[in-house]
Amino acid sequence: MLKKHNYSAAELLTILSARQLSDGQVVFAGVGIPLLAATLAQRLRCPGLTILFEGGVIGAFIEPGKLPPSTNDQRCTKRANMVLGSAEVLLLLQRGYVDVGFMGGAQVDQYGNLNSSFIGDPARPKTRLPGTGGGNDIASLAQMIVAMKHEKRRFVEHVDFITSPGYLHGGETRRDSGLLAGGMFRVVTDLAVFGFEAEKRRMQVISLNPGVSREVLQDNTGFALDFAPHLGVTEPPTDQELELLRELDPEQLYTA
Amino acid sequence: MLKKHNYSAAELLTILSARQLSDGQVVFAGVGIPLLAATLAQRLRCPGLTILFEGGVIGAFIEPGKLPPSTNDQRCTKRANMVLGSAEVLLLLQRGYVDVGFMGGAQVDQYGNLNSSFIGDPARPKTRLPGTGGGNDIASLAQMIVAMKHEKRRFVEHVDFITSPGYLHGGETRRDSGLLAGGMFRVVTDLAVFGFEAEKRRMQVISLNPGVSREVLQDNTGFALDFAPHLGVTEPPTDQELELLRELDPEQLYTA
Amino acid sequence: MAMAKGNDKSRAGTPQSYLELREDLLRRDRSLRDKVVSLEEATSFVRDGDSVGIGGSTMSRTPMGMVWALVRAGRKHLTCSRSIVSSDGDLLFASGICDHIVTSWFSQGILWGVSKVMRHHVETGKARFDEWSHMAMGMRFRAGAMGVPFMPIRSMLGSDVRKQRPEAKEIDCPFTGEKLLLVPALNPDVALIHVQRCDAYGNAQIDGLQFMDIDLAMAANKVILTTERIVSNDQIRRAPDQTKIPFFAVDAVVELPFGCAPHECYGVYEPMLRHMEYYVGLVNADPVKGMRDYMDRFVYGPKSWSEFLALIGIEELLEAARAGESIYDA
Amino acid sequence: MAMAKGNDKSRAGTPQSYLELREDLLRRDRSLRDKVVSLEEATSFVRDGDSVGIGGSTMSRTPMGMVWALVRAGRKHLTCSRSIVSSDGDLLFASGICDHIVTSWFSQGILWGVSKVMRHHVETGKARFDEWSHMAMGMRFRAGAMGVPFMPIRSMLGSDVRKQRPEAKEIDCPFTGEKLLLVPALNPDVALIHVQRCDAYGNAQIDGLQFMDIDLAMAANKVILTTERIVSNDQIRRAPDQTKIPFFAVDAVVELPFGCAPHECYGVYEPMLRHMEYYVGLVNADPVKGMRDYMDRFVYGPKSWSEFLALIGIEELLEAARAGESIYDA
Repeated sequence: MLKKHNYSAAELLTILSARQLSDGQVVFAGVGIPLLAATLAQRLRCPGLTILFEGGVIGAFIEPGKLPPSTNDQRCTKRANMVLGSAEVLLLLQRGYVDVGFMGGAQVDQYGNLNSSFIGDPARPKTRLPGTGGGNDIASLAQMIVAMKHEKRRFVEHVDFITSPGYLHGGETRRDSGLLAGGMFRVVTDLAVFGFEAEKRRMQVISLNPGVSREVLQDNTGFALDFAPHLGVTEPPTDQELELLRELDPEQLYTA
Repeated sequence: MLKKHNYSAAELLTILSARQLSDGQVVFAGVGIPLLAATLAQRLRCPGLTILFEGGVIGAFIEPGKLPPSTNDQRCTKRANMVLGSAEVLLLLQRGYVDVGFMGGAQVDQYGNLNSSFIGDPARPKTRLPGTGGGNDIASLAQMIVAMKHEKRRFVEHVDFITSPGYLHGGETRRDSGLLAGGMFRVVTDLAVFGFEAEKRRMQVISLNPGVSREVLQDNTGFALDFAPHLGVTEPPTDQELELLRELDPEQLYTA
Repeated sequence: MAMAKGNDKSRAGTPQSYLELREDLLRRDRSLRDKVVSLEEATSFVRDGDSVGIGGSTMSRTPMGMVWALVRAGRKHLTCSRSIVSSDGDLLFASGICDHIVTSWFSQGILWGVSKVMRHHVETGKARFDEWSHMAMGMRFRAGAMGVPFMPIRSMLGSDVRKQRPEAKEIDCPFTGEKLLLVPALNPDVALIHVQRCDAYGNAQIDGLQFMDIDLAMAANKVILTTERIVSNDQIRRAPDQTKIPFFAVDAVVELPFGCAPHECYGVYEPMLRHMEYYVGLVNADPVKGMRDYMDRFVYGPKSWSEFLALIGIEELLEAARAGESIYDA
Repeated sequence: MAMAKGNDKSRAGTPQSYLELREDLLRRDRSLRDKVVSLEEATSFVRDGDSVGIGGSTMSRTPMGMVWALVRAGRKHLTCSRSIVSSDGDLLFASGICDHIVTSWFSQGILWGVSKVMRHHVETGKARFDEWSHMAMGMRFRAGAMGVPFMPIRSMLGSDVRKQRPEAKEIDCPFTGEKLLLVPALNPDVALIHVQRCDAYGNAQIDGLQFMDIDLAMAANKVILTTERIVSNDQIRRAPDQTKIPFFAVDAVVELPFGCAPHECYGVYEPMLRHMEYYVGLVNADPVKGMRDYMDRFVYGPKSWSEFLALIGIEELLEAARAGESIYDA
């Protein structure tokens, strides 16, 4: 439904997520769209943005066209400020040095819980997915931004399996489980940008993307949507944002 | 009482302790006589002896005449196999990689407990000593050799303060306290070499040094001595041992 | 039988008792001695049923040559643990030498979606994949390296990942009253680690990303090193603060150039992506026949590791090496 | 008032609550920015009553220049923690800026017996010296660095060192039933660390012996770096695996050549032993008058750190530097 635009859904997703970051932040990023978005923000508005990788990297500088195939490849360390052990970089989350955890998601629910482990019953799974990696640690210990493609099967009332915790069952349930810090801040999709309501901790739409109606959004979502009192409309990607993004991922490895 | 010999008490002490080590061992050594003795053993009979320092050094090679002033000085790392953090090197003791802990002692008691913290009542100490350093960790986690000058005031029935645990109050008391590994193996002095009886875990003389009688030894000891059934007599230092030792410590920094 | 107890426990995810751990270590010859063996000889250090820790992460510094040799040696019922598992896990499962993998993430790589080989074995119940968070894996190796039975962490709480791991225990902190998760020490019977260089004694120097290899080496009850180059002990002693694993934690040393192929070795070569693409295409199209074809041609076929490298192709090796060294061109 | 709570707690040896710890960190400006200040300006980062962690060990990489500046600035009631304390502790006590030292060993150095200055202050009850084992100190900083309230250890048990430390708690391991000692996290309000080089942001590279400085830096709620040289961020980025402390843990950077004098800085200079001998002779002869004379002449007398260095004497500086660099002549 975005064909009428001069950008792909993935490009929109990347650009909108990049706008969620601010200069000086320390961002723990996954590869793919999170890394692209963080690098875009770094080059556009946030020269002082620091990117951390799970493989053990602080202050990565990604070279256009040389995106790493994973967060554990040597490309992630090129001209970094520091290389350290994987446990050490993950412990930075626990100590509290990380401002934003930035991940993609396969399946999310109304409370921002993410599933990357099982489709169907974990005991007899329809699909065994790769699992958490550092996702559970990031979501447990830092404030989170999640960027994902908006599909009904990906936006469900309850995830089949809570791999990376959002607000669990809403309200105080996250804190009561022992997760005292962090939590879902934003979910960015190609259709809208979501926040979480302060009381129930349930997902709510804070702005619709260009050309997306409430109805279209609801039709593509597996649970009844709440809309923020002052619903905004997302600014479309600027030419500058699009040009820079296309420089970073010329082969459209992640932005096709 | 050793004036009749061609070596000093400290030289005898160093040479006798060196004889307690065997090739291939991993030895956690303090500076002073332990380091000298370990280096002597290394050059004499144990080319494969590995010396660890508290400062964070594995496989130190001491250059004759360049003894380090402490285990935390850069001299300790010259041509070492590995340099690591102080916590990491101490954790090697806890994991079990160290064969022998080798220290000096200020005050020892019948159960091999060492005091380097307080003379007199700890609440109102006559003398506040420097404390444990890594001594408590080494004595808690590894099999121990202690080298010390033999004086009545240093060999007491009960130490004023247990800084580095021997067998605590004897019998199973060490194990019952939670110290499941390690323990005192030998105490080497300028008068005799001591082991620990298997049941009571009390210190016992296993061999007398040249020219030392049971009486002289008892007169210089603050508790009633047990003697091993087959009491040996220590072989006097050989010329080779003395020559090499004097090369290592030409200014007699530790062997005066 | 302490080793047997040992691997039963590390397979079950319960920590060994301290005395058992110390006895296992006492039995090892930790003296300064030449430990160089051939790749084939090194396989004898791994026994059927062992719990095996694997170094590196995803496609980086994976001891692929050692895994390849263990498959050829036909080990059985291994339980393998690793921070993040890539195509090494496909090989372990499909070859039948391993029926249990403990890790935080398991697929060939992010570029290629979900491993059909992993799915085939896990979804049919042929093999077991225990999932822990990435940090939890690190803390399990770290507890093992430190000689303590557990480490406290603040992640996994509240998630279903934790619900599937009764091996971990929740406590209320005796100091703060806060909920904490205690993850059990993991002391593998044997660790497989690939490094850029080490000496004949096993003093190993690792450049760049270390992943969890140092904790893994110190935790394991045995360590097999494969290395791009064996260097003199003098070279090691000229840069002691580059040494990351001390010789007394190492039991065998194998010189194996391109020992991570087709994966990467930091600063030496990047992953051989053409071979990986070919591999993934083959096995994700048909996880059974595809893997059999791949193994027949690339694992059982070659007479030696060099022959395997030749099958990848000298051009791809050179390209990977050029890219690998470029990391220092900064 | 969380900081106040914080330093009350780290003085008392009880861990901060996790929320308090996270809030303290949230309040810090961790952004990539120039943090270079003068030695005098840096003293404003330490407040009266703070709990101060000191880097290095014994006579090695001691931030003597920073301690010297804090004495001149007349701070009050500091609680200082360090792996092993040397003449820095004499200065802290005798100057009256610190009345509480937490460490495993405290004297000028093994060569010189027992510090009469330490004895004078501790035996008369003027000041407090809390003794922990060396590993326990390391594990307290490590717990603080990891954001957990404690670390389990197997030493100190059964000893009188442990009996004097009710701050530590014994537990029966929930996995093995073994007795363990839990040592509380130590998160100093501020850490003073000297390094060989760092950039203006605080990315710090440490050569050779690291002691407990990395854990200390990550544990502290504020870090002041003194450094032999400030280098460009480009130089740091050319060798990222030499970086040991990341910029976002650092709050102030001071370029201070010979910043450890009269102690040693690995690879740059060895201790200035003639000055140390002179110092020890003076203060151990009369811990009160001797210290006063020393401080009048060497701490309060000089207008600047360079003037202090001049008092040590250029010849001794050059000798120490020659010896320091010789470590690389292997």
